[in-house]
Amino acid sequence: MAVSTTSRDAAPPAGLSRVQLIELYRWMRLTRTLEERLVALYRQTKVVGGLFRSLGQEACAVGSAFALERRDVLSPLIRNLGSMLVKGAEPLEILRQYMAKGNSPTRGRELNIHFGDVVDRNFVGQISHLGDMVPVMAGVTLTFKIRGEPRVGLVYVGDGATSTGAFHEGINFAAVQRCPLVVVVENNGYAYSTPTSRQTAADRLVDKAAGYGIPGVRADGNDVLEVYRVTRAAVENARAGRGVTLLELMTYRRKGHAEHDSQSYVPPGEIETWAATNDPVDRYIAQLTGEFGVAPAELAAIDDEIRTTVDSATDEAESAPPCDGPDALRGVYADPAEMPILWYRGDVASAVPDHERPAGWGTHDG
Amino acid sequence: MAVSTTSRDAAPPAGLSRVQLIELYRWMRLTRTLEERLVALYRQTKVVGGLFRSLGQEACAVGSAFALERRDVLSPLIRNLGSMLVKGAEPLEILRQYMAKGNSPTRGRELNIHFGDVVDRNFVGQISHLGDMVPVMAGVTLTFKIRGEPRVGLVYVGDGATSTGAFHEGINFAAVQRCPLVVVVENNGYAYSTPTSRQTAADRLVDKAAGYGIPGVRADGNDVLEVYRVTRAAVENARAGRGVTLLELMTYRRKGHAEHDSQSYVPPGEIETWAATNDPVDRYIAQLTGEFGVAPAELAAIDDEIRTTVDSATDEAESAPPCDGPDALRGVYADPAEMPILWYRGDVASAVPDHERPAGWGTHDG
Amino acid sequence: MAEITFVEAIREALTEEMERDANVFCLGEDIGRYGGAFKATDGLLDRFGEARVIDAPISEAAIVGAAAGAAHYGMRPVCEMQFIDFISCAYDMLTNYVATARYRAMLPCPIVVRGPSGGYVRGGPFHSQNPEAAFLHTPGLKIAYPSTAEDAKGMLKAAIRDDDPVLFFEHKYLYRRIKGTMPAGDHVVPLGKARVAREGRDLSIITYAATVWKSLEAAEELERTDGLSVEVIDLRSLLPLDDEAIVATVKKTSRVLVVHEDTVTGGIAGEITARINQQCFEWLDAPVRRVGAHDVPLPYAPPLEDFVLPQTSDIVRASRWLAAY
Amino acid sequence: MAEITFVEAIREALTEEMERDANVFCLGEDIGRYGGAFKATDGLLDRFGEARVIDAPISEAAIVGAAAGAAHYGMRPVCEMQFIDFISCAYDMLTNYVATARYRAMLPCPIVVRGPSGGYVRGGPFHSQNPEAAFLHTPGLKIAYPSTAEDAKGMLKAAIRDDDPVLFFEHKYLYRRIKGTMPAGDHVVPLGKARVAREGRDLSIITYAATVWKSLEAAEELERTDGLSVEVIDLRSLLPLDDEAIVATVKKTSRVLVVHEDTVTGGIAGEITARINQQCFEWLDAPVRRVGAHDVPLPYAPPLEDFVLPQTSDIVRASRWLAAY
Ligand SMILES: Cc1ncc(C[n+]2csc(CCOP(=O)(O)OP(=O)(O)O)c2C)c(N)n1
Ligand SMILES: Cc1ncc(C[n+]2csc(CCOP(=O)(O)OP(=O)(O)O)c2C)c(N)n1
Ligand SMILES: [Mg+2]
Ligand SMILES: [Mg+2]
Repeated sequence: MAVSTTSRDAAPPAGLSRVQLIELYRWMRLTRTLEERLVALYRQTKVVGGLFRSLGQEACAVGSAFALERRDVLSPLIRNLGSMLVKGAEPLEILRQYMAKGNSPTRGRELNIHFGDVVDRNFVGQISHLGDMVPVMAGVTLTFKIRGEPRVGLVYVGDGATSTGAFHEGINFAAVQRCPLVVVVENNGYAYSTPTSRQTAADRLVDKAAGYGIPGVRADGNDVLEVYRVTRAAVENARAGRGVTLLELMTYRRKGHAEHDSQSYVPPGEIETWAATNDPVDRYIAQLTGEFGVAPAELAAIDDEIRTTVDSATDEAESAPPCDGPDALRGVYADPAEMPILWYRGDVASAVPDHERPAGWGTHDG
Repeated sequence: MAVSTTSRDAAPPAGLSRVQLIELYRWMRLTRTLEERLVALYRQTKVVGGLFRSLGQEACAVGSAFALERRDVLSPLIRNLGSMLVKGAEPLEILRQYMAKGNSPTRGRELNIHFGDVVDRNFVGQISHLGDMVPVMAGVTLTFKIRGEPRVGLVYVGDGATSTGAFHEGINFAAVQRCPLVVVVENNGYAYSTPTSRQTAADRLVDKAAGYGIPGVRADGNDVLEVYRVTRAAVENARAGRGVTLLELMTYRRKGHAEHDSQSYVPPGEIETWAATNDPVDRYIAQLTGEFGVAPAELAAIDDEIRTTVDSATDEAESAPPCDGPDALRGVYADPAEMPILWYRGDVASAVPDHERPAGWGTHDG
Repeated sequence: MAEITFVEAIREALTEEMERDANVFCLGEDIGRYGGAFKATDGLLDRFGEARVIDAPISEAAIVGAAAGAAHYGMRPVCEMQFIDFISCAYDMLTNYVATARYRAMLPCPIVVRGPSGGYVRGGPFHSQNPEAAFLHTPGLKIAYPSTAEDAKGMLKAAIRDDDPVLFFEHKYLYRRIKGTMPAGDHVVPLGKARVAREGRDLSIITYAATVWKSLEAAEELERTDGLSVEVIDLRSLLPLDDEAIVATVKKTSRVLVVHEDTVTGGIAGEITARINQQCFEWLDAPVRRVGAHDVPLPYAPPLEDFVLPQTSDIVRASRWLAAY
Repeated sequence: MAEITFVEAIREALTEEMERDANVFCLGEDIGRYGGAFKATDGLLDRFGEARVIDAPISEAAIVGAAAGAAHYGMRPVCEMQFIDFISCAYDMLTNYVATARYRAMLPCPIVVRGPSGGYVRGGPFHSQNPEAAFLHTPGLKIAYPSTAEDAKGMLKAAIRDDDPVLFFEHKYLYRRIKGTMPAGDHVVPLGKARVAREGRDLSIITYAATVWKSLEAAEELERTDGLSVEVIDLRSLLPLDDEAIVATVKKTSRVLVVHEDTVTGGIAGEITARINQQCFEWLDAPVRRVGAHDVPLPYAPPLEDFVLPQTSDIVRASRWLAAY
């Protein structure tokens, strides 16, 4: 099970049209602009709960998700706003969800980007417990294998989540069953405040692949075309029935774990260096305007268009109604469709008679 | 983290005296004779619960445990009767425990070889849930590291148990903390009825080592000197502060998962071939009487002596008293030392008065 | 029709459901060629093939998680825990991922997690557990725990067809000791409905699983020796609980003993006592009392296990106390 | 002495115990340099060094398992779950390995597993949980859930010194809202003892954690508006439960409301109701009633969370019902 490390200066991936190259830019820019808007809303306390950024990691999310077809299933984490957008999530949905609106995708049940759509766009609503999505995606892709459907799954884990038992059990299960699954480890250097060196003694997380008997590939996660290329290859492997691939995408988390995190634990200069020398959007712009001869004006036009989209989505989201309390009782089970409201919420006085024992002694003198 | 595979015909391990070479034989023979005795008792229905054999795996258990000092801590599994004997467990304890005697090491609370002694002989009582002992031993050895004690830990897992989340979390934790721990994977080809090929897609379980950033060594588990040699090296590494080593010992489970298992799932001839060509005791006898010039009579004398030991231990164990019911309430907590007996076990009639309400209405006309 | 055992009834249910619906498949350790530690899935591999009877690695969290993922995409997975004691390894997956799937993300999650549970078998602390109470405060799950072979079959079929995740406990003490004659045709027993195992007037015993049989023994003895008419309610489903059946028997006898094999502290009897207080306190002529296991891990030596677990004689003594109250 | 917050009281307890006993050490995710998600361990790394304040990988089962192993060899580990919701990942290790260690193998296992729990903070279904009931039927564990800063400090010190494993729940809603003045000297509050948070004659509210404060609010309102004298019992320890304190208040007021933040179904109120039935049924002038969360996973949107969780007004209404009964 050879582990290959690919280098940045690989040729642009075959089969990507100019339109697609532009699309990749559009998704990365949309991700960044939308997150910047969320920061503004967060500061205005219009965001309920924490805000998680993927600044500097947009290429991992966008490049990998771009390698999937609509029928393929994606399992995103909190850093994968870009992946969800590529897979069809609407900025309006994201904004409503972050603002806990009544018409948000989960009707206020879950926060940030914890939502999904397994009917049409095919991305699965994540839970907070890290690692758990790996077994779940093993099962999603096991289904495609059982049915002989040519569909593929992709699941993300962070460097930190690779330490969970669920990650291990899930990827091993998928590997033994040769499920059509791509496991992407987004190695951004930190798990909350914990550097990867305290998460594992291995130099490279991709070295875990051999232990599962699957191929592993490590790539530059800030080179969107590179990310696309390696993911695309893994997806094709999976679709061809050759089972699981582990990808390690090297990137860097430039913002804190969430907005509240001051990042005091980060060595001075580290963030600045990454921002100055290795920003995935800057790098791609240089590539597009250089190598691929795209006019800066064309990109500027896209930026404007995206700003307009995000502006109107924001206005629409802000005007949306809040959640309705009693709706909280609906949808726990398929049957019953609604849970009963508790006794003390009703007209409690009326409860007393119900308790009288017809043919017995009473204690209402109490 | 290089993974080296050692070959059977390596030179006999340095530093083993003739006495020690004989001791190794003694432990393997005792293990086998004691298990044969347990089978007899099982057939006489004197064993309570299942009986687990290590036939054909005695070299793994004995050779590895022999590399430890008394102060070092061992965590055995159900196939490690031999390891426990080497570490100081008495045949009498084993027999009492299997027969659920009142003076068994756990006073009838636990079965087969689920018992330990962390005060003097230093082996830890296992639980059934596979993988859980790995994190526990990470903590035992973390303690030695924190205290700067030159003590080492050794934990066994089966090929099947490597699929558990607990194994993954525990070995990774120990590796990051550079705990003085040796993790021995006893690969006997099966997990209950499941062949290793359905447990993992990896050709070699030792290939997991790289993913934890630790050295991995695969060795012939039916060559007791080889097992001793590789374990001894790993133990010295750990004691020298160089952290965790993963050992994969190749062996074969000749009996069923437990006595009840008919092994119908095993390909015809497989067991017979191993028995005929690769029995660890036979191989060691050949080595001792050949290479090391030990007279067969000397080994025969040891066999007789062991039989006598096991005979008298059996008589003593059989004559031991059964457990005493009420003792079941003791020792759940340090405080309280004993749990209360439930109300319906006492003189229930007397319970009624306790329930009368002095200054109130009563319902004893009920 | 001929009588079959409890475990054969389980196998019949699995076979019929797999025949009926191609989306139903089984997943677990040693369930294929070996047919499962208790042979519940014996023969399924030959009949349905490796794609639908899957031998999994020793990974309970992955087994349950994979089942959930498959269920999101239209499958109807049935997971076997080799012993229900190992469900603890999937506790996070069940309570956080599976139970909340529909509510938090509109994800359909019709899975069944089944396995051999319970004591009285010298299994020791890790092969005798009754973990049902640990899942009782997890909205989103359903819990079934049948006591008869007929219910074992009918309720497992209902569980597989249910659109919600169901934990299905099979008491191993009953696997071969209890037999039943299966009703002809498509025998489905709805979840959430209790059963009157024995009619009575003087006293009600509310119970489930193996202690249903001990309660019936006790009831007979009490009839013989004390002339007491004891009603025995077999809950069958623990989540949701059948409040109607509970209230009906309380209003009938006004004296209630709740019996289960789980430890008294933290067992389901507490929940039942609270519901009785809530719904028919006035009808009580005596306190609701509990009979269960002593609050210790279950030891394996016969004298210890017998001492710790509730026995028929305990139910008899406790019933006399209630009757005399 | 100056007032400090609940979370500062936790930090004081940790600091004092680490000073007192070199065997005490902390283990958890982001507890070192970062000082923990809620800063409970802030400053401990600088003070005690990396050997005693250990940043662990994201491996709750390994954190708890390693703590157990260390405890077998004389250490006194204190594990932090970044949010108590993640204790579910260590459920097997806690209920099967840790809880049984002493009983099955005479292994000392004095560990503390602590972490921020509870809702009312818009944390959603996975950062707001109250898992205490899931551990109630596990003999071998102790459970503490303080509501005041003084108890937070005194009980954590007691838990660290206790020779048995203790689950220690810290309600994050109280972390910074609740302040207290620590008694001088070695302030230790014994486990297993409840506290009368408010004296009363007409009605008893038995509760713990955040709902202690809501119950006190309700009691004041009921005094003002209805002239009712309400007693509030803060259980503080949930395993073992303080039966004496429970019986005493029931015999005093004969009307009992059990209040907790956990879901009504399967919450600890059921156990308490059963114990009251068992020990002082005759003293009851009304059924024991429960106030808790609705039986759904906890949603995050404010209107939904407020609807699902018990509020002061609910306690007031339920108390009026009981008083009028
Ligand atoms: C099982 C579990 N334990 C702890 C947490 C708390 N937690 C949330 S995110 C996080 C760090 C995750 O780091 P990583 O996996 O590298 O992802 P990243 O945030 O860097 O994208 C932690 C510890 C959790 N969500 N789940
Ligand atoms: C977590 C868990 N799941 C399932 C089991 C049931 N079980 C007991 S032994 C066994 C097979 C173990 O195989 P392996 O690890 O290879 O050890 P071996 O028996 O071959 O020595 C299984 C599945 C268990 N004990 N623990
Ligand atoms: Mg990370
Ligand atoms: Mg094996």
